[in-house]
Amino acid sequence: MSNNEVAEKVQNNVASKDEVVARVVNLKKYFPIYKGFLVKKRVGDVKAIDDISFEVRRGETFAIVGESGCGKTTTARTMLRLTDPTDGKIEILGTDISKLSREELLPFRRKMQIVFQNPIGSLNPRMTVGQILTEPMLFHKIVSNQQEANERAVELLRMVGLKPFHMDRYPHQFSGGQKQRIAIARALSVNPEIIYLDEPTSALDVSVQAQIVNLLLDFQKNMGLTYIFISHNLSLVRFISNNVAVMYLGRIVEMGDVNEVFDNPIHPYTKALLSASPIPDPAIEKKRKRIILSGNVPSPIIRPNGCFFNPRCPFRMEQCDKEYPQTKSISENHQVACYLVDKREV
Amino acid sequence: MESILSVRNLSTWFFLEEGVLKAVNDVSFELAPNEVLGIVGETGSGKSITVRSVMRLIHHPGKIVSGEMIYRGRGREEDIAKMSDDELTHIRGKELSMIFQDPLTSLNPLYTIGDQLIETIMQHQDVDRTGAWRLAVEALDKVQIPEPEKRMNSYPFEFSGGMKQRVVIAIALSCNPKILIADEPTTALDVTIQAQVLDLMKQLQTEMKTGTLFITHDLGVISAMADRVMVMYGGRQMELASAEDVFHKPTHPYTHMLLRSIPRVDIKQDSLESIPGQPPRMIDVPDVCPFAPRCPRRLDKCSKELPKLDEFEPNHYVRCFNPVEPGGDLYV
Amino acid sequence: MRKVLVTLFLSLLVISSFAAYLGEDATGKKGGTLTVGTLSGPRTLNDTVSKETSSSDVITMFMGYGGTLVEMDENGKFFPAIAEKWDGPRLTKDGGMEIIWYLRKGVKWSDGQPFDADDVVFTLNDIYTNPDIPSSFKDILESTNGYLPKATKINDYTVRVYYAEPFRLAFRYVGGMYIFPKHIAEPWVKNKKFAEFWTVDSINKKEIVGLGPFIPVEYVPDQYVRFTANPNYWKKDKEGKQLPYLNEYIYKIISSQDAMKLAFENGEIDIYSPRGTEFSYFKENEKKFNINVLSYGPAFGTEFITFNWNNKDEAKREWFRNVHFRKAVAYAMDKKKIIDTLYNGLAIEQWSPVSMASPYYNEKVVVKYPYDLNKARAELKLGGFKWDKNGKLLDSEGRPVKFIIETNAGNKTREGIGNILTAALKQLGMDITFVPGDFNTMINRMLNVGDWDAIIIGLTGSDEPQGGNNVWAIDGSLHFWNLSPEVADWVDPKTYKVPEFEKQIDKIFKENVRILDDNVVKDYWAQNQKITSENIPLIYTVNTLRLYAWRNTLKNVKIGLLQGTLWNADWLYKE
Amino acid sequence: MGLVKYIARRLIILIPELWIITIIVFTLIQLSPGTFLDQYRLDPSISRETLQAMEKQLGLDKPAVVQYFYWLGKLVRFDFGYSFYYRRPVIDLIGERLLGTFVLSLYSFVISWIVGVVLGIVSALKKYTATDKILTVIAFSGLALPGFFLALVLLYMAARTGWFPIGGLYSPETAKMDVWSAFKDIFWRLQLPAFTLTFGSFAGLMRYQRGSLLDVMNEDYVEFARAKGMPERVVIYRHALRNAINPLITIFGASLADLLSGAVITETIFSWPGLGRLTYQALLQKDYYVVMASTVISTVLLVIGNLIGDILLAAVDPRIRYE
Repeated sequence: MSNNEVAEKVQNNVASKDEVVARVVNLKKYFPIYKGFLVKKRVGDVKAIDDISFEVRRGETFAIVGESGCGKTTTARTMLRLTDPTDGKIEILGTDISKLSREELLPFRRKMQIVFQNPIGSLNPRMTVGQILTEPMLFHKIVSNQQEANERAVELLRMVGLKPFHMDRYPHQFSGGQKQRIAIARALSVNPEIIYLDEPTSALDVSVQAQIVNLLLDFQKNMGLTYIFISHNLSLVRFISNNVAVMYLGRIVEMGDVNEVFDNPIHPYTKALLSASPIPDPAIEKKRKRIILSGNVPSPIIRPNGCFFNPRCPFRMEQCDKEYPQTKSISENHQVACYLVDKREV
Repeated sequence: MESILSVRNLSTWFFLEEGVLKAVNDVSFELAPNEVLGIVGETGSGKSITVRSVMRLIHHPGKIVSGEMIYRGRGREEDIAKMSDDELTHIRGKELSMIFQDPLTSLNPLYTIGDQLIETIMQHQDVDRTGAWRLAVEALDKVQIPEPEKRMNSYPFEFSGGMKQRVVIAIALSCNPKILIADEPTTALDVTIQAQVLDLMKQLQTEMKTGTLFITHDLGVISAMADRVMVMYGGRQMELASAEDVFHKPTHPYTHMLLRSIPRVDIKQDSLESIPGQPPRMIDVPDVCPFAPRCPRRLDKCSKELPKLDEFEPNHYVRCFNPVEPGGDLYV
Repeated sequence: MRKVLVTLFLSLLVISSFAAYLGEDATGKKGGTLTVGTLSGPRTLNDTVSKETSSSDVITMFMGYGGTLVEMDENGKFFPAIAEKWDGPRLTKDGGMEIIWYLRKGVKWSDGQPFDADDVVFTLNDIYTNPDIPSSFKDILESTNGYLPKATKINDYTVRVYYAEPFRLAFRYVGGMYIFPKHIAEPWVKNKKFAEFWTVDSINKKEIVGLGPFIPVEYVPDQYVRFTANPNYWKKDKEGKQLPYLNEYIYKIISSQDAMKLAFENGEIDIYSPRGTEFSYFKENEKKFNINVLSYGPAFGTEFITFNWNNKDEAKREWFRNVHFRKAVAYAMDKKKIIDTLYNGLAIEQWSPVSMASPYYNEKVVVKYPYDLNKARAELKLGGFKWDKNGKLLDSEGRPVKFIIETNAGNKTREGIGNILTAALKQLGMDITFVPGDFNTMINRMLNVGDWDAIIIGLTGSDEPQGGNNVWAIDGSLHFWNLSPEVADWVDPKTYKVPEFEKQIDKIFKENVRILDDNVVKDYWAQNQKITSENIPLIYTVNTLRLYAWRNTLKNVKIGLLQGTLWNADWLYKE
Repeated sequence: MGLVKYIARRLIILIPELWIITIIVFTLIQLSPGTFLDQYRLDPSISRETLQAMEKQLGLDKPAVVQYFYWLGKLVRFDFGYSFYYRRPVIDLIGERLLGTFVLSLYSFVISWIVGVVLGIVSALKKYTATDKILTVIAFSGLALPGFFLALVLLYMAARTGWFPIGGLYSPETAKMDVWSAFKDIFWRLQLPAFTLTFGSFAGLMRYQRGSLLDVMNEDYVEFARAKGMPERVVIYRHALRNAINPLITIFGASLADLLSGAVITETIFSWPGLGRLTYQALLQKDYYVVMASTVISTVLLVIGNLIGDILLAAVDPRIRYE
């Protein structure tokens, strides 16, 4: 198995001085494709997540990057058990939640919250901000009565930079940035330990993006929150996160400390992604030689043989279309699944 | 060299029930042939309406309330603002072309790529269908679409996002326009595909010497594409200078803050600068500096009158009463 | 017994002596088309299947009128028709009875085939008394002890009809039966497919054959039925002209009452039955529309409130069986108000189970209960009821009088009656809930389930009181108020009681038909009306008047006690 | 090939669909209170024995399940059974009224589609002008005005002016006319009921077409067509309208089923010979097999209508494949 090495490493990582709050081991999520008339036959799978393993430590930001369809959002949804995994373990705070029932999941639901990309879609338009904030608190019995909930909601609003009088307003009366602040306040209302941030600023204006990012970082520092950050924006990932996993067609191709991975990328896909991310400086940008990938991301149903990236890879070698490369560590906190690693060592 | 397009004192307003939305106010700029003028700004800054005004694609309840847009591509000065609908159909697509943000929705889903290309070519060039077909295949080939002959009969849904945007570019450039207007052409694309398309655009622009108005909110993308940059905020130009000057010597406090609020992929930053507050809604706004409420360098008169767009240094225009010294610090 | 027979014989003979047949004295012009509107078209042309007027009206045109053995004029007098004369009804030696019918010679079916005694014998023996052919007419023909008539051919023009016991109504029913053409109907009976005989598509197949004045020849579903004059109709008028006068007769199917009214105003139809609300409008515009508008005596149907004597609640059983309680309700029925507010004055108070149009109606013996709440209270006191300090009515054991009155929703006048009665009963201290509901559900509960207290409903009727046998006989299936446990299994035999007066009524229904002297029969019915109105198991409301409107161009219209505009269709004519 | 296979598949699926629908309808009829014979129970002239004999004769004495399978067995042989009321095969009853229903439905269907679509386009192109506002008012009055009320008003108008007959499709005179006069007569008689039906249904289509076109007019490809220099005529008719028609095709398919279902109220007020009246009366009288037949016909038509809609949609929209 290709990812065994990481899986073992992850499982044996008891000695780590930092507490692991989330651990994913050999996680798979396949969406079956049915075809046929009257009797449906399963003809294949969309392998949205195909055997990934990683761990997230308390207080850190773990970023999952990749392009559309790479499986990053499915990873978050599966970890939250919004969809059931096909195989593998999801350990949250030491418990494998991959097979828990609805009721058993409840305490974990409280500890894991999510902030979505589109604040408009994630806030119920018929509820006031006060209702949006107090409902989860009352449901999870964080507070004992409505009055207590209201007091806490006002406090949360203050924390995200809004005013108490905003309690009685409806979501549509707020700007995009303010809505995202409300979504963050709602996530915080139940004292979570892990927050999934699914492209939380991509719908926002540039000048507002920094406000939200700074707000999130403040909370992380003050409350010891752990973030799992889903993004396609490498610049933002670099700024926010400690560790990063780069996904391509349902697999992690490169993973590790964000500075190490970004300053010294090994996998050609990581290189291409970084090279494609424009830098806001014309002096650098105009001199830069980009790695321009040819073609598009292949379909996750019919994936290329061997390394999934090989048809588009500028460094393709003979063995690349034979077998998927093993994931190997090149430093304490940097793993890559690419044959270039061997070459590098030679 | 004489500019191919001169926009002077352009104002475009929308007459809504709740009031007048002053989307674009008194905007002036020149576009040289073979030049890429980048226009950056946030949602509602007026950048899109500015270029749509140039295309005369402003619909009820919007109206170009003043200004002229002199086009010099046909050996004489023509004011686009005064053209009849009939004249417009001759200039659009032939002299001026436009690419929209979302390639997924820019192509009519019911017609083949070939139909949509040929339709454009036959509208503007004196060729029969066979000739148009040949030109269309050439155009597809130019935007590096593999097997262009075969793809002529494909429908848009059979293309990926990046390929669609290539087709859109092929249509826009099929009649060798002198001006190309690109309204956030890569925002909807994945980052590696964005790189492909930007690369292609830059290459074609250099090759065809098309004067380009390139609109984006992404300062990274603008760095890669633009020769000159115009920064817009609240329906007005804030700063207009060469790309190097805007990025290295930002003079308007807004430009200054904006540059410090965005993360970079190439270096690890310690902090990002937040611009407090929200971008303004442009309904019935008075003629004052629109950035004043969020500006740390605000003077009393900033909220009372409107600064002029001054030539602060040669070819570096700024609209500010209290600009930042080149290389200086924002906070005093 | 002999005396009785002679009297009857003489009386019938007298009637038949002043005119040989109806229409003999008629004068008029030949030709023309009469158009009549109907809300829905015929469903069938088979008299044994037909249940609704929209079908039977069509059937009457080619089987009725002059097509039966005897016919009745507008005032209820019998005249010879296909039967030229008759002997009987008379008793036979074996205790039964017989009628000898002498048929008119030379009568032909509309298809030209000769008519004779075989047709009559076939109709009675093979169709109406055939156990395989269920029909309401078969039920009617049954005598008291369930005997059916038997016809025998004496010669080609003489038929003997025999009953095993005396049955007064035999003359009327056999004389009025529709005669089927044996040459056409016989195979259907033999193949046991008679239910499918003469469906509506037989019209367009030109299969309809009759003795009546008009034969249906064209049917367009939901549009119209067209009849042409029977070329072989046997009647001739005063001047010897062959009847009917009209060439053509059309039943136009106009499915909405509003459209029907407009069609009459516009001259598209010649005859119209106005609704109560329209009557004054047409009366005022008689000249303008060139029409005749007339109201005539009460209709045959009855409408009443009835109580469930076998209610599962013992208290309710006791109240409803208490004659004083029923009389109190009768006194609370404000018939004048009902007539004024619900019928625009076009109705009369009803007191008797026998229709006022019937010769057996006897106003003198009927007990009336004019609206008077004080009398109602007095009756309640007599019945052992009392009032509490709040004016609520309690029975002798102190139980509050509380029950539900129902009727079928959508019938505006019944709903109105329910409201008027409920208001009055509340003044008496009763706690009444009035609920209009679905008709079919209500009937089912009334007959098959039994969970009801009081219902306002109506029944069709005729000039012959014996038609109510099914209602008044103790074991009748429509004996709603006190259904026999043998008829309805929900009735508890332990609590079921038959009061004396019901036994008397039952006896009257059983015995009167065995008597052939009409004067004696009249006494029986007088007795019946007296007992019934004294005990009022059914508390009647009012009888509507019959309302008619027809174009002035239509002549010979004669409206009488029993008949409307079309009974003499064969000698109506148009100018 | 794909098309034939697709149609075959859809028609095969129709069988279980139909089966389930007949079970549901049959159950509903059984659950509703009363039976066909109830209307005779209050007739003093009909004895219990007669009712029992009729019950037996009509098969109503058997358990509902037996009755259902008896009916289903006949249906498989395309026999819709007998009407209790008319003692005739249901198929004949329906056949007699098919033409009347079809003429009226088709005529008003065609008119309401033409009027609805054309006015919808006009309304969208003249957005927010007086024309648009007037059309909107007409549309909403069409939606709001109860059909029976309009029908009665028209009937009174017809009676007062004498311009139109009071109702009906044929009169006894029609039968005597030559073909051309009969055609004119029937056409004349068609106008009022057709107007009633059209007025109630074009408004929805018009508003739908308006909304659909306005949606499409906001699409990027319409703006892109303008930016390519296409004249406004081409932009609207070639680019916008073709896309705006698609959503209506689905409605078109679904509404084909209405062609034979009839319109009870309009048919009744105008004395029109139609399936609506037949079915409605059958429902009231619990003439089961007539109701069942009419359900089967409606279901089949609905499925076929949807199928036609889908095929048309696939024909005009390359994104849709027969799957």
